[in-house]
Amino acid sequence: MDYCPHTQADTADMLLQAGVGRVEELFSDIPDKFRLKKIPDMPPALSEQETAALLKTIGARNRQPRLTLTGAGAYAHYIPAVVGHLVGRAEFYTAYTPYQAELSQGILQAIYEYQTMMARLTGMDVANASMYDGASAMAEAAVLCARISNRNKLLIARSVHPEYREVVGAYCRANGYELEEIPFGTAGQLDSFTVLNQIDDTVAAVILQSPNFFGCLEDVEQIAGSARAKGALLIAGFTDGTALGIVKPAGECGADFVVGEGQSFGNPLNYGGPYLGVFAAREKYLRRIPGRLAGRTVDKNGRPGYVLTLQTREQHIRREKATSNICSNEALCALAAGIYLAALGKNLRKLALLNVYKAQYLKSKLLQLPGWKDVFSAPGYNEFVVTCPDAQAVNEKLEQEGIIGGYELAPDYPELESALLFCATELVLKEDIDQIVRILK
Amino acid sequence: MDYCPHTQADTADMLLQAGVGRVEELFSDIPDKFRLKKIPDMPPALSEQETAALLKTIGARNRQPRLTLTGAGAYAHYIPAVVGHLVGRAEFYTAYTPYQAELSQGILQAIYEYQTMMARLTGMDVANASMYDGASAMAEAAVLCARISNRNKLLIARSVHPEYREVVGAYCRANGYELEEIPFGTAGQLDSFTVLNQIDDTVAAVILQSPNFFGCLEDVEQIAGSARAKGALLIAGFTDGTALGIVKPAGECGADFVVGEGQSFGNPLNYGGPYLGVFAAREKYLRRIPGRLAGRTVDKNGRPGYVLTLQTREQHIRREKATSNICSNEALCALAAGIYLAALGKNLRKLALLNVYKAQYLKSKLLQLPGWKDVFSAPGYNEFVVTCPDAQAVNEKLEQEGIIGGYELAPDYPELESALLFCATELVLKEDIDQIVRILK
Amino acid sequence: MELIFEKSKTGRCAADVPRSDVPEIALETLIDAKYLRDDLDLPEVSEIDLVRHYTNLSRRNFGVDMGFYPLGSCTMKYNPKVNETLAAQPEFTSLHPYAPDSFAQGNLQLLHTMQRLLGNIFGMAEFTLQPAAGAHGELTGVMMIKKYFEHKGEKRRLILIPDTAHGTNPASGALCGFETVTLRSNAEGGVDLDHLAELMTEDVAALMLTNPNTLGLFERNIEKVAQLVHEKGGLLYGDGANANAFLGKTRPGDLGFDVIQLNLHKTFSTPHGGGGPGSGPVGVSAKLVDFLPIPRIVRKGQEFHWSENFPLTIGRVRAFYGNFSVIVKAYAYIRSLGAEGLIRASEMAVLNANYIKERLKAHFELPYDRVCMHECVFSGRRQVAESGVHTTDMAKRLIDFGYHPPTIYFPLIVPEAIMIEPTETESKETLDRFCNAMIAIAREAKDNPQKVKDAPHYTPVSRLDEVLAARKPDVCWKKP
Amino acid sequence: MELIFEKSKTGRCAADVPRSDVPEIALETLIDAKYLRDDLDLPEVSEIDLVRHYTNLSRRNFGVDMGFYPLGSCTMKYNPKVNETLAAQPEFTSLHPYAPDSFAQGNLQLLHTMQRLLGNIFGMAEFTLQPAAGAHGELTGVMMIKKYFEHKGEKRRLILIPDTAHGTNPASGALCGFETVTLRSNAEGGVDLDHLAELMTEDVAALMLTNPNTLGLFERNIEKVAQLVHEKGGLLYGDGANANAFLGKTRPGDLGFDVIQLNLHKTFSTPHGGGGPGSGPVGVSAKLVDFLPIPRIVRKGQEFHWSENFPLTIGRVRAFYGNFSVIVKAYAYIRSLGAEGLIRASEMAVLNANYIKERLKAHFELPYDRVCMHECVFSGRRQVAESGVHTTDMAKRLIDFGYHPPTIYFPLIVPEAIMIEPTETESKETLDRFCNAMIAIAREAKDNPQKVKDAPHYTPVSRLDEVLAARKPDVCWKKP
Ligand SMILES: Cc1ncc(COP(=O)(O)O)c(C=O)c1O
Ligand SMILES: Cc1ncc(COP(=O)(O)O)c(C=O)c1O
Repeated sequence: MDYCPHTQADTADMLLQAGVGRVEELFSDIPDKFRLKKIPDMPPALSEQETAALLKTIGARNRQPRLTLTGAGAYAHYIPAVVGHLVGRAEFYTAYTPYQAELSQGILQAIYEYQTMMARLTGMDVANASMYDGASAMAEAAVLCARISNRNKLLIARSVHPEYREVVGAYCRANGYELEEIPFGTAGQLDSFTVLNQIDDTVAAVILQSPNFFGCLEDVEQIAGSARAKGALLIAGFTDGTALGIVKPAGECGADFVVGEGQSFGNPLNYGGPYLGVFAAREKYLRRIPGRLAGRTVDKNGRPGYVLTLQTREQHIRREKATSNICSNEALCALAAGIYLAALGKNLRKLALLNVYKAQYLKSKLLQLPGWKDVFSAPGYNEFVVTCPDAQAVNEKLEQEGIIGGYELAPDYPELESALLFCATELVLKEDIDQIVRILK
Repeated sequence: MDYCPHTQADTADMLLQAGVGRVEELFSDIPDKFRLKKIPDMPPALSEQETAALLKTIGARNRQPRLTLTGAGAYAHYIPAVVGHLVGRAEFYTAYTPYQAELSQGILQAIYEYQTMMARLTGMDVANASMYDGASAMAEAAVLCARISNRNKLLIARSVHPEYREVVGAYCRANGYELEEIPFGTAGQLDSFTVLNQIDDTVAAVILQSPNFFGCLEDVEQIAGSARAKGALLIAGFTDGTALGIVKPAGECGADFVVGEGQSFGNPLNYGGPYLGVFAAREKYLRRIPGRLAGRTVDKNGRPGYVLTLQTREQHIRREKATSNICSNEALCALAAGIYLAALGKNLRKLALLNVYKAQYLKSKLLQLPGWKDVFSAPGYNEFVVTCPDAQAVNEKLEQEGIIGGYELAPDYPELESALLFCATELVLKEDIDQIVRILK
Repeated sequence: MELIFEKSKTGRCAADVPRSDVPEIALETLIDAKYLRDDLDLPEVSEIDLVRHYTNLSRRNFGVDMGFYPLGSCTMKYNPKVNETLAAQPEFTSLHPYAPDSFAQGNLQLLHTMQRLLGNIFGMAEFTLQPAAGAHGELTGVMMIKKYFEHKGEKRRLILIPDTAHGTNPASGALCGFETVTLRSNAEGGVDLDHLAELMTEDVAALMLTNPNTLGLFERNIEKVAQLVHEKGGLLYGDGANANAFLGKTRPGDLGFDVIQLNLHKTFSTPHGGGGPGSGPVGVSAKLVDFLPIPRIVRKGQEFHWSENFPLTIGRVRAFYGNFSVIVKAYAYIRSLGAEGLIRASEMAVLNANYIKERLKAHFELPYDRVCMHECVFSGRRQVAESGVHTTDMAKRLIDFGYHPPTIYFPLIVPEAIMIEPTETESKETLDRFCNAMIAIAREAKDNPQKVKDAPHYTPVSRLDEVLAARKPDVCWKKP
Repeated sequence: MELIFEKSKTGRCAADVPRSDVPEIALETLIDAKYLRDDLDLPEVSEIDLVRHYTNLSRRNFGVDMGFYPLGSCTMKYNPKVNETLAAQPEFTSLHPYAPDSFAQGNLQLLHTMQRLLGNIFGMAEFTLQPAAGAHGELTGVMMIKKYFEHKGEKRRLILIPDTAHGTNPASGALCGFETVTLRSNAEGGVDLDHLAELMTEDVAALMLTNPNTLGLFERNIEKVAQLVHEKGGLLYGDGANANAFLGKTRPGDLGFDVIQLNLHKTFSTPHGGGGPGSGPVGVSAKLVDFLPIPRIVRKGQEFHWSENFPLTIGRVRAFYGNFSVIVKAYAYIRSLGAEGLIRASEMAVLNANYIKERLKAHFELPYDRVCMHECVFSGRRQVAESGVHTTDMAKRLIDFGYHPPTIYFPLIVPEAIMIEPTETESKETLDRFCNAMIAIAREAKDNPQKVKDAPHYTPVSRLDEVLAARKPDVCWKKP
C-alpha cells in the first residue's frame, strides 16, 4: 500500500504539463553512476491488513508485565482516558509547528497554557514549549549556564540520573566544558558544605535533581544558597513530575533553571519515548533560553491571540548564534501534559500522596524480608533504595511472575552493591505488594 | 467518580435561586411511601483507574480466539484503521439525531451518502438511514408488505437465518400476521416452482436471503418472477454484505425491498451489536418505509444542504399511524459503513473475490478429511455447509486450539445432522487453514 | 461540501486488499454469471481524501463535546471518555456473537451483572438487554404485554397513552396491533384521573406512562393511577426515557410499573452517535418474567450460559444479544458512579432544570409553574403574540450564541413548546450563560425580531427548505 | 477563547484518584515541612469542560487531515491512520524503557530491523534511532564528527555550511563548539565549487550539505563536492530532511556522505504533532560506526540485547532509547510501502513539485528555472514591485482559500521566498485547485492589493501583533 492518489491518466497529464516524457527524467540531475537500480534487501510491500498483522505479531513478541516496579526516570502512571481522546484530535497531531498563527490558535493557546502550568508547578517565572526529554533539557540548561556566566565548569550531583549525567557530559564535551561530579552523603542527599567547597570561580552551575535518582529529596534551598554564595547558578531537575504535587518547587528554593522529564504527565512509558523535556527559568533569562515559546498578544482588532514569539533566539533566524539548535520539539507530549494536569487539577496533590503511601508500604514490607536493608535516610517520594542478599536473584524471581522488579544500582554505582531502586505508583495495589512479598519470601 | 461539576457553593446558590431549601425538596412530588432509602445491593463508586482495571479484568475473562470460522450472520472482516479514527470524531459520536439541520450538516450529508451507497449496492432506488439490525429490518419490511398489500400472510424461506425468521415471526405475531416457511431444495436454494405453488392470494410477500444462511446464492430473479406472478412482493435479504462486491444485487433481480445486516461494512463483531440494519426499497414505497431519511435540499441562499425529510411518516409526528415506531437508529454504524465502503471503493470486488477463494480453499481442504461431505451444490460466497463424522467433536478440537469452529446446524435444522456451516473471510490465512486441517486429521 | 461521489476518480482507493495466498479460481467457474453483478458504483478516493472528507464533515456537526446541548427528553449528558476507551478493548470488540460460552465468560458476567444492577436501581424483577433502542424496548414491552394477556386467554384491544407521551409510545402500541387511546392531562400537567377512570376498561391492556412525563413533571397521583389500571387487570407500562430524574430517589417497580424500558444512551451516558446506536433494556415485574425475549443468561455457579429454553417467551426482537458495546459503556458508567453517584446525578439534573426554570420564567411563559424534575417546558406563545417570533426562530438564534437548541414543539400539548433538559453534567456557569443568551434572545425578539427570524447567521448553511425536501424528495444521489 | 485557568473553579476536577488501599501516613511525619509546597495552582475543571476546552481549541487548528499543507521543507504528507493505531497498541506503549530485554524482544526486533532497513535505503553502514528530531540528529552527527577527529588526533575548528542551509545546521555546528563558515551557492542554485575549493582547508571538519537543497535542487556536482571535502580529510554530512526526494533513486552513502540524519516525521510519514515529537535517526559510513551513541542493539541468534560496551561512543544524547512510538509508525510505513512504494512516493513527490512549478511559473518569479525535486521555490518579488503585496500577504490570503500557506522567507537567499512542497500524497485535483488559488491571488495582488494585505479574513483571529509579543513577552499567564 502506498498513499499516492495518482492514476495513470493523472501522471501522464502532469508529465505533459511538466514538459517531461517520463518520470525518470525528473531525476536526471542525479549523476548516472549514482542512480540506484533497486533498494537492496527490502521486504515486499504489504497491504494494510498484513501490516497490522505483522505489527501485532511483533507486539506479541514482547512480554506484557503484570506490574512495573522500576521508575528510574520513567514512571508508570494511570493516564485518564480524556488525554488520549483529546491528543488524538487530528487537528492537533497532524499539524506542523505553528508557523502560521491564524491557523494554529489551538495548539498555540494550549502550549501557552502548558507553559503557564510548568512555571507554576516548578515555581519559576517562565517555561518553554518543550525540549526533547528531561536529560537533553538538563544538558541545554548546563550549556546555557556556561554561556551566561562565561565559566566553563559544571558540577553535577552524583545523585542525578546516570543517563542524564552522561547526556550532560556529551553536550559539555562537545562544547569543551568540564563536568565534575558532586558526591552524595550517606543520607542520599547532597551536603551543602561539600557543594560549597567544590565550587570555584570556574563553576558555571550546580546541577541536581529533587527527587533525585534515589528517590530522595534534596535540600534545594541550601544548595542554592551555596551556589549563590560562589556566584554559580543552580539547575534543579526532578524525576517523577507528579512529586511536584507535594514537593516544594525548586523555583521557590532559589533555582535559576528547573528542568525535568514530563513523561509522568499523561504520556505513556512507550519504551522510552517520546517523552517531554520540561524547561523553566527565571524571567531574566527569557531571551537566552532554548526552544520555542508561545506568547500572548493581540490581533489587528485587539482580540487576544497567540504566536510563537522571541523567535530571534532561534536557529531559523539566528542560525549559528541561536540559543539552541532545537527546532521540532515535543509539542504533542506537552499538550498531553497540559491536558493531564488540567484533568487532575489540585488532585495532583492527592495523587502524589497516594504515591508516597504506596512506596512506604512497599518499602516497609520489603524491609521485613530477611537481609533487606534501608539505605538512605533522606525523605523520599515514590522511589527508594534497599539492599538485599541478592539483587539479581530477586529480579529474576519477580520476572518469572511477570513483574519488572527494582532497578539494579550497582552497574552505575559500584558503591551501592546489591542495591535496588524500587518505585511504587498508584498503579501498584496493596494486594500486589503483599503478593510480591510472598514471592520473595 | 460522578461527572457533576457542582461545587457546594454552586449548589447552595442554585437552591436559593430555585427557591428551595434542600435538594430533597425538589423531589417532593414523589409520594413519601415510594421514596427510596438506598439503592439495594449496589457496589461502591469507583475511581476512573479502578473502573478501567475492573473492565480490563472482565475482558480478560474472555478468551481471545485465534481465529473465527463462524459467520452465520456476523462476519469477521479486517476494518481499515481510518474507519475507527473517523467514527471516533467527537462531533459525530457525541451528537444526537440531527434535528437541527444547520448544526448537523456533517452527519446528514454522511447519511445521505450512506443511503446512496446502499441503494447502489443493493440495486434499489432508495435506502433509509438505518434500522437496528438485519433481522429487525427484515421484520419491518415484512410488516410493511402486509400493510401495503392488505394481505396477511408472509412466506419466508427456511434458508433464511433462523434468528431472523424468529424476529420476523415475533413482529408478525404481534400484528396478527401469519408466517409460513418455504422449504429449500437439495441444492441449498429455493425452488421457484415450490414458491409459486405456495403463494396464494393471502400472501403479502416472499422473504429470502441471498447469500442465504447456508452461504448459497438464491436465484432471486426466478423467485421474484414467481412472486410477481401471484401479486406478492419480494423481500430479499443478504447475509455478509461484502458479497455485494460480486453478487448481482437483488434490486436488479426484481426485489421490492432489500434488507440485510450491514455489520460487515466496517463494524466490529462486538459480540452481537451494535449492528446495522440495511433497508432499501423501490422509489414508489418511499413514503411508506420505516426509519429516518436524510434528504438533499437548498438553504435560503440556494446552497445545497441536508435535512431529515419525510418526517411525517414518523412516530413523532404521525404517532400511532407512523410507518414504524423507530426513533434512534444506528447512525454511527451507518457512518462507519459509509466510510468503509468509500475506503474500499471498487476494491470491494477484490475483497469479495478473496473471500470466495478462501472459502473454496477451506472447503476443498476439509473435504479431503475422511468422512467429510459437501452438502449443497448451489454456488456460494464465503460460507458453506459440510457434514462430518462428529460436528461437536470437531468444534471442541478447534476450541482447544483457540479457534471458533463452524456453526452447528442441527439445533436449527434437525434435517441437517452433524452439519457445520463454515465461513472463511480475508482474515483466514492459508497457513491457518492448513493448520486446521492438521488439527482435524 | 462536495459529495464523496463527486470526489471519486477511477483507479483510486483508500483501502487495499491483500494478495491471495490461496489458489485464485476464475469466478465464473464457481458462480454462474446470472448471479454476478456487472458494475459496482462506489466512490473511489485516496485515504487522504477520505480522511479530509469525513474530518471536514465532522467539523460541520455539533456534539456534546463542543458545547451545551439541552435537547429536552434526550438527556444529552456528557459521555465519559473512559467508557469509550474501555468498550473499544479488543477483548470486547472482537468476539463473535456465536462464540462458545467458554470464550465469553467475561462478556456474560458483565451482561448478567448489568441486568442485576438495573434490577436493583429500578426495582424490577428482571431485565433483558436485547432491545437496540428505547422504541425497540417499548415494542418488546408491548409484545410481552400482548403475550401476557394471550396467555391468560384475554383479548384486550386498547392501550392508553397520555397526550404528553412521546410518539414512539403510540407507534409501538400500533406496531403490536393495539388500538391506542389518548388520555388527557389535567391542569397541573399530570394524568387526568377522571379521564383515566373513564377509559380504563377491561379492554385496555395497558397504560403507557412516562414518569416524570415529557413536561418534566412527576406524576403525583402515581399510586392512584397504578391502582386504577391494575384494578381493571391492566398493566402499567413505564417509558423510562426520563429515568435520569429519579435514580435512587424512587423505583418504578415500587411505584407499580409492570414493565419499563430504559434508554441507556440517555440515562446512562452512552453517546448518541448522531442518531444511534442506543440500547433499550426492558425490566419487568415478576408476573412478566416468563415472557422475556430469548436468549437469556443463566448462571451456574461461577459460570454463565445462554439459554433459549423459555417456552412462554415472545421470541426474539433482534438477532444476537443486544447492543453489547453500548451496554459495556453503560456498565462502566454505573460502576464509576456507584449508588451515591447515581443519586447525585439525578439530584443535580433536577436542580439544574429547576434553576433554569426559575431564571427564565420571567421571560418566557411557563405553562406549568411547579417544581420540575430533570427538564422544564416553556412556551414561546408570548413572543409569537408580541412580535411574530416563533419558537423555531429563537431556537435557530440560539445557534448563533453557540448552543444546540432545546427540543421544540414537543410535547404537543404545549403550543410553541421549548423543552429544556440541561442534565447534571453542566455547570452553573454554563447554565447562566445559556440563560443569559435566552434572555437576550427574548429581548431581541422584541427589539429586532427580524434578526431572530433570519437566524442562524454563522452556520455553513442557513435555514433549509424542508418543504422542497419533502415535496421532491432527493434521498439518493444521482450523477447529474 | 478563554484560558483553561479562567474556567477553573475551586473544588472541581476531571480526574479522580483512587482511595488508598494502604495505610495513610501523615505526610509531615515522613517529609519535613521545608520540603513541601504550600499551594498548587492548577486549573480545576470538570471533565466536560476539559473536553470542550481542548476540543474547541483543536477546532482552531489546521492539520493535514483538514486540507493541503504545502509547507516547504516540512514534507507534510498524509499520516496513515493505521500507523497511529498500531503504535498505540498497549504491547508497545506500556513497556518501561528499563524492562529486561526478555520482556522487549518484539521492540528490539523492530528497532533492529528498522536500523537495517534504513541502512539499505540510504546506503549507510549503520543507524542509530536515538535522536528525538532532525536537529537532534544533526547534533549527534556533529558530535560524532568531532569525536572522529579527536580520535584521529586532529583538531579541526570549522564546519562549512551552504547559504541555502536550514538554520539548524549552523546551530548544531555551533552547539558542538565549531565555527561555521558560509559557503556560497552558484548561479544555478548548487554549491559554488570554486568557493568550496577555497574554503576547504584541513581546518574544516565537515561540510553539512542538504541534497536536494532547500531550493529543491539536486546537487549535480555532488561527486566533485564529496571529492573536494574528502581530499582534505573532511567529512561530508548530509541533512536528510529532504530525503523524500530520492528514496530508491540514489543513496547518500553511494554519493559519498559520511553521516546523514533523517527526519522520520517528514520522509516516513509520522505526524508532526503540532511541533513534535519527531525522530531523527543518524546513519553513518563504516568509519564512524564506533562513535555512535549508546546504547546499541546487538543481535545474538534470534535474540536481541542492548549493549553499552562501545568504548569510542560519543555517549548519550538523550535518556533511554529514542522516540520509540514514532519509530513504530515509520516502521509500519516502510513495511506497507516496500521498495516499490518508497520509490513511487519519491517519484510522485517530485512530479507534484514540478507540476506546481510549471503551472505557477508564469505568475510568480522562479529564481532557478530547472527541473526541481520534491519542492520548488518562487519569489514574491514581482508582486512587491508591482503592488507592494508581500509574500506574507499572499500566504495569509491563501488561508482564506482553505490552504495552509507554504513556507515563506526561506531559504534566505531567495528574497520574498515562497517554498512549496506538495508531497506525493496530494492528488492532481488538489494541486490544480491550489494553483488556481495562487493564480487568483496573483491577480488579486494587482487588482485589489488591499484585500490581500488584509488577509486572512475568516480566521478566529486576524493578523497578530508579533512586535508587541516580542517587545513585551507574555509567555505565562498571570491572573489579572
Ligand atoms: C420519552 C421518550 N420515549 C422514548 C423515546 C425513544 O427512544 P429511542 O430513540 O432510543 O428509540 C424517546 C426518545 O427521544 C423519548 O424521549
Ligand atoms: C532542511 C532541514 N533540516 C533540518 C530540520 C530540523 O528538523 P527537526 O525539526 O526535526 O529538528 C528541518 C526542519 O524543518 C529542515 O527542514
